Amino acid sequence: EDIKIGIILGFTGPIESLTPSMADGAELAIKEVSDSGLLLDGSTVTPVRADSTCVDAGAATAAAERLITSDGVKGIMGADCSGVTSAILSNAAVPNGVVMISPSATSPALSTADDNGLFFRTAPSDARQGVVMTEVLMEQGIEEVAVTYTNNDYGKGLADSFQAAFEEAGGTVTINAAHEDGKADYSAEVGALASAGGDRLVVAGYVDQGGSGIVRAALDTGAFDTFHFPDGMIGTQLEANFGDEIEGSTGQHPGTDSEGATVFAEIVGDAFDSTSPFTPESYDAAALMLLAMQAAGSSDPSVYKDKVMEVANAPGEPILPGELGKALEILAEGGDVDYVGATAVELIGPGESAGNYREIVVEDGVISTVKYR
Amino acid sequence: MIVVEDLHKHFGGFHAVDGASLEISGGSITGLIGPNGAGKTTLFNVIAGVLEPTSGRVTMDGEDITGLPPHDLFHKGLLRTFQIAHEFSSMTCRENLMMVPGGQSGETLWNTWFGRKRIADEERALAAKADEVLEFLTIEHLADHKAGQVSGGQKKLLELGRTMMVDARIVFLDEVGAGVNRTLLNTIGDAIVRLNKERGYTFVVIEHDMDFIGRLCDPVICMAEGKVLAEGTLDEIKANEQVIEAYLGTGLKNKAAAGAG
Amino acid sequence: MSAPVKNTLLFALVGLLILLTGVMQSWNSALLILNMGLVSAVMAIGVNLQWGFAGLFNVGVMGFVALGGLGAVLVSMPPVGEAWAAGGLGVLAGLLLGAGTIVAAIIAYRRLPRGRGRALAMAGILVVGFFVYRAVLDPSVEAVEAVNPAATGYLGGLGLPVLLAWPVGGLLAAGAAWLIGKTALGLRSDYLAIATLGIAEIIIAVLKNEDWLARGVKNVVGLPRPVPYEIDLQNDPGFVERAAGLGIDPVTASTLYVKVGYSILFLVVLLVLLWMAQMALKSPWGRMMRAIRDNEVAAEAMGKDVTGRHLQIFILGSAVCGLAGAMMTTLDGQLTPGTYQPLRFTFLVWVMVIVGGSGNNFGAVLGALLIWFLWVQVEPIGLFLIQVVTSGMAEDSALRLHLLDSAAHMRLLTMGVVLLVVLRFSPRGLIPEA
Amino acid sequence: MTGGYGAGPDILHDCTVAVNRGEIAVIVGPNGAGKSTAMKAIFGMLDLRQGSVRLDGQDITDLSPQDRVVNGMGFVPQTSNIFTSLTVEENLEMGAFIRRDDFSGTMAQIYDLFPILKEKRNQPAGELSGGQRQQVAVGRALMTEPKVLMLDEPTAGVSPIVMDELFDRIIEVARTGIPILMVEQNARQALEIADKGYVLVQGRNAYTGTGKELLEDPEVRRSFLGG
Amino acid sequence: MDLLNALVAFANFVFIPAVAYGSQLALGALGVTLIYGILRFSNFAHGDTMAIGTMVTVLVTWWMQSVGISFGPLPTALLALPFGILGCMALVLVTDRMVYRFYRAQKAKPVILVIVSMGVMFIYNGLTRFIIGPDDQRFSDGERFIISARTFKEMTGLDEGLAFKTTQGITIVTAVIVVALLFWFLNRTRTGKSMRAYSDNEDLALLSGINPERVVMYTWLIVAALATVAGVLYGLDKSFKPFVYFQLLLPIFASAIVGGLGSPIGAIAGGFIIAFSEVTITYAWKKVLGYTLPESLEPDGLVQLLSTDYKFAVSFIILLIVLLFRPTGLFRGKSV
Ligand SMILES: Nc1ncnc2c1ncn2[C@@H]1O[C@H](COP(=O)(O)OP(=O)(O)OP(=O)(O)O)[C@@H](O)[C@H]1O
Ligand SMILES: Nc1ncnc2c1ncn2[C@@H]1O[C@H](COP(=O)(O)OP(=O)(O)OP(=O)(O)O)[C@@H](O)[C@H]1O
Ligand SMILES: CC(C)C[C@H](N)C(=O)O
Ligand SMILES: [Mg+2]
Ligand SMILES: [Mg+2]
Repeated sequence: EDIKIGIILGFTGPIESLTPSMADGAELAIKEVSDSGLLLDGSTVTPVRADSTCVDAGAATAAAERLITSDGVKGIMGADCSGVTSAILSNAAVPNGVVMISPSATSPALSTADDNGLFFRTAPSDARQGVVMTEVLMEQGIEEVAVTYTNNDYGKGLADSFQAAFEEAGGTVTINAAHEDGKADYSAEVGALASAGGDRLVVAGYVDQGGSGIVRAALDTGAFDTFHFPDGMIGTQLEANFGDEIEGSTGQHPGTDSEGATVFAEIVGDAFDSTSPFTPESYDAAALMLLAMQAAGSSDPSVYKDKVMEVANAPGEPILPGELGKALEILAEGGDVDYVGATAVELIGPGESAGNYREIVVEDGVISTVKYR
Repeated sequence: MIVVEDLHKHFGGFHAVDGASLEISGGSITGLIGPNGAGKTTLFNVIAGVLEPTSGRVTMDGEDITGLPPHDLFHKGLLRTFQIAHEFSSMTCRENLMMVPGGQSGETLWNTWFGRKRIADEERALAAKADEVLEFLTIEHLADHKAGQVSGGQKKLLELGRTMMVDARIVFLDEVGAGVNRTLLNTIGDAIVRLNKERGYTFVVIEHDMDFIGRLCDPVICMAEGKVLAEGTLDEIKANEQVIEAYLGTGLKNKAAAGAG
Repeated sequence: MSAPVKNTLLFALVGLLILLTGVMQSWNSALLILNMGLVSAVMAIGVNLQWGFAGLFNVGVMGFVALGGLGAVLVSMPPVGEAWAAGGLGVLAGLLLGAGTIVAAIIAYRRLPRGRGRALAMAGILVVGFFVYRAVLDPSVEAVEAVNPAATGYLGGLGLPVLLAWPVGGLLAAGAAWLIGKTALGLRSDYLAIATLGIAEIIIAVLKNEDWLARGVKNVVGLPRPVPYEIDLQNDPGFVERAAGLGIDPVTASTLYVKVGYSILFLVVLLVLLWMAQMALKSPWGRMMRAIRDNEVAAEAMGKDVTGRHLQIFILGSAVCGLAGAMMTTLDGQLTPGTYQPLRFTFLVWVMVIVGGSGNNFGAVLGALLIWFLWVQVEPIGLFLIQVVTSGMAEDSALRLHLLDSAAHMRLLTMGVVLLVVLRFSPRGLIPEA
Repeated sequence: MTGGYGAGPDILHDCTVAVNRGEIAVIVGPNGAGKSTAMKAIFGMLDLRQGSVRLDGQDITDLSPQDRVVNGMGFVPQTSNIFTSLTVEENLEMGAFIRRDDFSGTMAQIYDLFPILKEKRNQPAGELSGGQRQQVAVGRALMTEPKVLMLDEPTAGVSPIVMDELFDRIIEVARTGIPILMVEQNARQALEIADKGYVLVQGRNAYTGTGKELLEDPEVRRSFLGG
Repeated sequence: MDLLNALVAFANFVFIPAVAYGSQLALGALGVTLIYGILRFSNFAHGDTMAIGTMVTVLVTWWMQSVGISFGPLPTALLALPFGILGCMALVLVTDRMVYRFYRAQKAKPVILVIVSMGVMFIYNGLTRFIIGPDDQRFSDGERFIISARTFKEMTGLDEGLAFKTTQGITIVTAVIVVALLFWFLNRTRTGKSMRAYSDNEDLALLSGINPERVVMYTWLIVAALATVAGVLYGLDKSFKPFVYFQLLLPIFASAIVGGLGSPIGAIAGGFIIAFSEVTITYAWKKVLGYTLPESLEPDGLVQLLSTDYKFAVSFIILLIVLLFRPTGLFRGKSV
């Protein structure tokens, strides 16, 4: 059997520069499984890409529909942005009974979506990140911050959950202001942020979108010189853009001290950017889907959907990136695996990542790990 | 019928109409002449509501009509033509005429869906009337031509034709004659007289052709520099020194020479 | 070839394209394209009313479509009782106060004699009104938004059948259009365009940032449907049996059933609108509109109330766009303000109207179906083209890899090429105005 | 010449007009006869289907309008014949666009001829009255110092005094040796000064003769000159 | 002292950024307004024309950097700029010949050209991404600051810093020069006047011996130069990212229109109006007031007229208000 897996990401549109490495990540896992020849008695797996545009629900649904009904994909790795993800979920995946594992849709609202057991995500809900972020900042003794977020469900959800957690912990948020991505100029936002003041500027945005624009303007005007970055901002692009200008800035993003991430980076090598946001998550999403098929002994989504949680969580043999072949073998023999992958996947509740985070600091212009939590 | 009192219209610092006062009596055919730039067209535009006056008042049968929008004035029976033809270029000549009458039931959206029978009847009558007018203007063969693609003079005719589609009370004609063949112009002159006699239209006519003015108009008003310069019968006006100097001139200097050459 | 024959052929061609999609890809894809195509056709009719009939350059389509979507939420979502208890009345009172302030200011403007007194009075009313309004509104909004923000945090809707939302969406858009028309219709051509564009951006900004209204950027998902859910059909033995009778598996049957349901609903709306627009266009009303479009000054002199008519058609066209917006939100099952981008919801609709042939309703519909088809299908077409181009190259040539990597961008490129080709061969649109 | 607009029907049928050095030729005829069309055809603004246009014996049928300008033809169209957003002076300068020499002398002459233009030299031409625009248009054509001057109803809408001046000036120009071809509805006056007259009816030459002959022809008088 | 601090804070966060951004918009708007004025359509491809010109400049800059050519304290990109302009010129001329000329000959309505330009926009868009990719590209080098906030503080001893970037300085200077040149060209030279004549009345221009194809060509050449300069300056100041250049289209159009389409002065005024309204209206005055008011009166809140969420909306409201009082823009633009 040749099993097709859909990869729906915004290859054009506002996050078009994040998506290529995400797709590469997913395809790496697919290739690994396919090449092993161990999946379901030697089935091969072919990825099929489609464009979610990140913002256009109509086009995204059409693309997903085409993947499912025309290409006959057995599962969807995607989508990326929360908005189109829920559109595809309710308009294409659920009606057609196809499993969807998103690597990056982090909106808290997706936890309660009506998914008929078909939707999972290898990214944690942003409700959790807000709490973690508070801990990180409080430990450094920072009690007053300004917050700016990208004006979408991700940014807003994250900023709100952070503000709630931070104020709960006794901190002050001097201003919580949105910024729109892809705009030409951020002087107004930075002016307001500078006026409000704070020990640090929390930028809940995207590194190659408005987030960097804000940081650039804040640095240039001298408004802030240290920042705190959640997941969307952390990537090599950040180092490339600012280097030691943001010395001492901190942040966190989903990740663990499991060797997973390192192993993943090794496997990837120079092929693409393995630390780009949501790239490891993409690898994991694709891997999980295929492992679940193996565990269920079927590529029928209505059958293997029940196995996703099982392969993701303990008990069982821990599986790192590059060990998918091993996992397939174990599963084929009726054994149990605990997929750890590149992001230490642990699915909780309605099938979303529990949320382990890597705390980072910028030192000598390089992002380095402080610790994991 | 129409009384204009101390009307001013300024463009920036320029006083195009500068305190004009005049009276047009019902049933007359009044000629309005004056040098280029005297403010005749501007005066029309102010009376017809296209331009806001800077100051002054216009009344029609005692009712203040200053600053009313043109479409209201139309329904009060005040019509005008344009010096530079304003045809509806993408519509046929017939349609150009048929659109004129107000109060067509087919102009209400509701009727276009639920009153189609009545519309059809009205349209037939309108089309017949339009064809009559076109025939009168000797352009019946252009009925189905796009108005944007007829000759300059024909556009002027259409312009006049529109005023013939409804029962007007007063019609302002801004140089209908410019660019119209003289033979046809005579016919138009006859028509104006007939409309004036038979239907009681009042006319105000701007024209530079003294023969035409002479055939139709009494009285004649001459404007210059935004003011009324003289008023009276054409002969009186023609004899007025100021008018001769500013407007009429004394004929060709080179005529004799040209004739010889 | 006579015009009717050519037009029929063009429609047949688009039909064929959709059928081909059905045969070569899947019927589900084909129907999905058809459905959004029909919704786009309704939008295109709205724009055509304004531009093709009256020459109004409205580039705020996006705003009206979004308002229609808001209508769908406000009508069909269940009310959030807790939020109403927390601050519903406060919000309503705040809004009423806000509206009251403006009305009071307008009354003051009309009643009071011209002069400094009037200006002061108006300023006073506005300033005091603004603060009272904020004082009443803000705490209530905060209370509403605090109610379970991850799932609700807004007032919800009326919980009425979603089909009712379609006319309501239209009304909402019409109301906004009335307000806009009253102020901005004096503008001409591109000036009106940028004004409407700006207003659309303002509408979207409100939708994005006023969470109490429709959850802002957090989106409202799971709107009720006018057609059954696929899952329910799949679990309905009767349905499964009938599907089996037709030889289709139940999942496919259910998805097709639902889509056909939408298609029928949309088609009915489209045909009714098309009939109404055609009748209006071919009547003295349409003639008057064309006259106004050709030459406003002359039309005004011929007794046509140009301003009034502009307002009328602006409201009508916007209402049609609002209706389409409500239909689209119903089809999507969610309202996501972030997805409202001018490129997609304004300019693409304009492309539809112009490619189809402005001033011609059938042209607008044809353009909508064709352009939407392309918008969806240029992606695979572009990919295919790239594959053809690269097939001759060496496996590991850098150029080939680069091209394959960039394949996604073929989507826009292909769209551009197709657009230019179509317009080159019929510069006045596929079905030009007579 | 035979020709028409776009793919439309023929509007000109074997129509011939000619004007010699120092002469004034006037075309008259009913509205829609094809007078303006004939002018445009001579100027190369529509494709001829038959016939030819010659300047100084040289066939220029295939030249583009702007090449004809370079070859010394000047034309004032009947409608939209000024640059409305340019000032009066700039309008005149544009008339002299192809001239490389100093044209201030010509400009002064034109201001002499139409004093009102001097007064309004820095005003956008679009703000002028109908008759004033006509003066700008004629002035613009004169600025070219053309070898042939073609005027389509130059006196439409100008006051009698200006019309007289205009005709005077046209005669003067003709005397300097420049042939002038004009369309006129003020036919009587025009024919009085014309050396040659053409009556065009439905795109065909109906009558041709000297100005005087036409003026005296009773048929012409009745049908085209208003009795 | 406090007053000085307030002034510096204002200059640093509002005035300087707005002037630089305004100059960038103004240069973009000039291109749009020229096309509108002379070729009579709204060119939707302008943002992407800027992107293409900039892209060529970026590529040449990289090459120069790799072979070690530099421009002292100034960005190398300025040396590469002429190449970018040439590349952009070549592209728009080819586009004009292959696309727009056909519609000109047809005397197509402006709106058709608008839609056609959208097609061109899609193509340019794809082209840029094909060649350089969708990502952020950095190509600025040289001295970043004329004066940085920190240096300023050290120099003056004030609490507030004042940053003035090299790119901002270059932007402003270039804008002034370009605008002056353009004015001189349009109003004083024969070619410039013939362009205005053509824009006014095509047929009559023909009758005056003006070669329309030449006018069109000059227009495109100037527009290409303007677009590249605007794009490069913007890219130096912020960064080069194709998607953002597309997004720039909106404020650029707003600038051109608020100033009056077809009016170069209007485009400049419009650019500054849009930039200033974006930056000032949503400015939080807390800091400035904190310095100027006595302690007892110091504000608790942000003293912000409106939150920055509405900054775009606000600039559009200002635009609307301007248009309500001046229906064809501040400088009486055209309308087709
Ligand atoms: N919009 C405007 N702005 C500035 N000046 C104007 C405007 N319209 C007209 N004028 C000026 O007002 C004066 C009167 O113009 P008007 O058109 O009323 O003249 P007229 O008497 O109709 O002349 P004609 O017989 O040539 O048509 C002219 O000098 C003209 O330049
Ligand atoms: N642009 C056009 N397209 C198609 N037909 C046209 C066009 N312009 C004029 N015509 C037609 O050509 C014929 C001759 O027009 P032309 O303008 O040459 O007349 P004319 O003799 O100049 O009349 P007038 O004295 O009224 O200006 C008319 O019947 C007219 O309908
Ligand atoms: C890919 C990410 C930028 C998506 C983001 N986390 C979201 O939920 O929208
Ligand atoms: Mg006049
Ligand atoms: Mg003519």
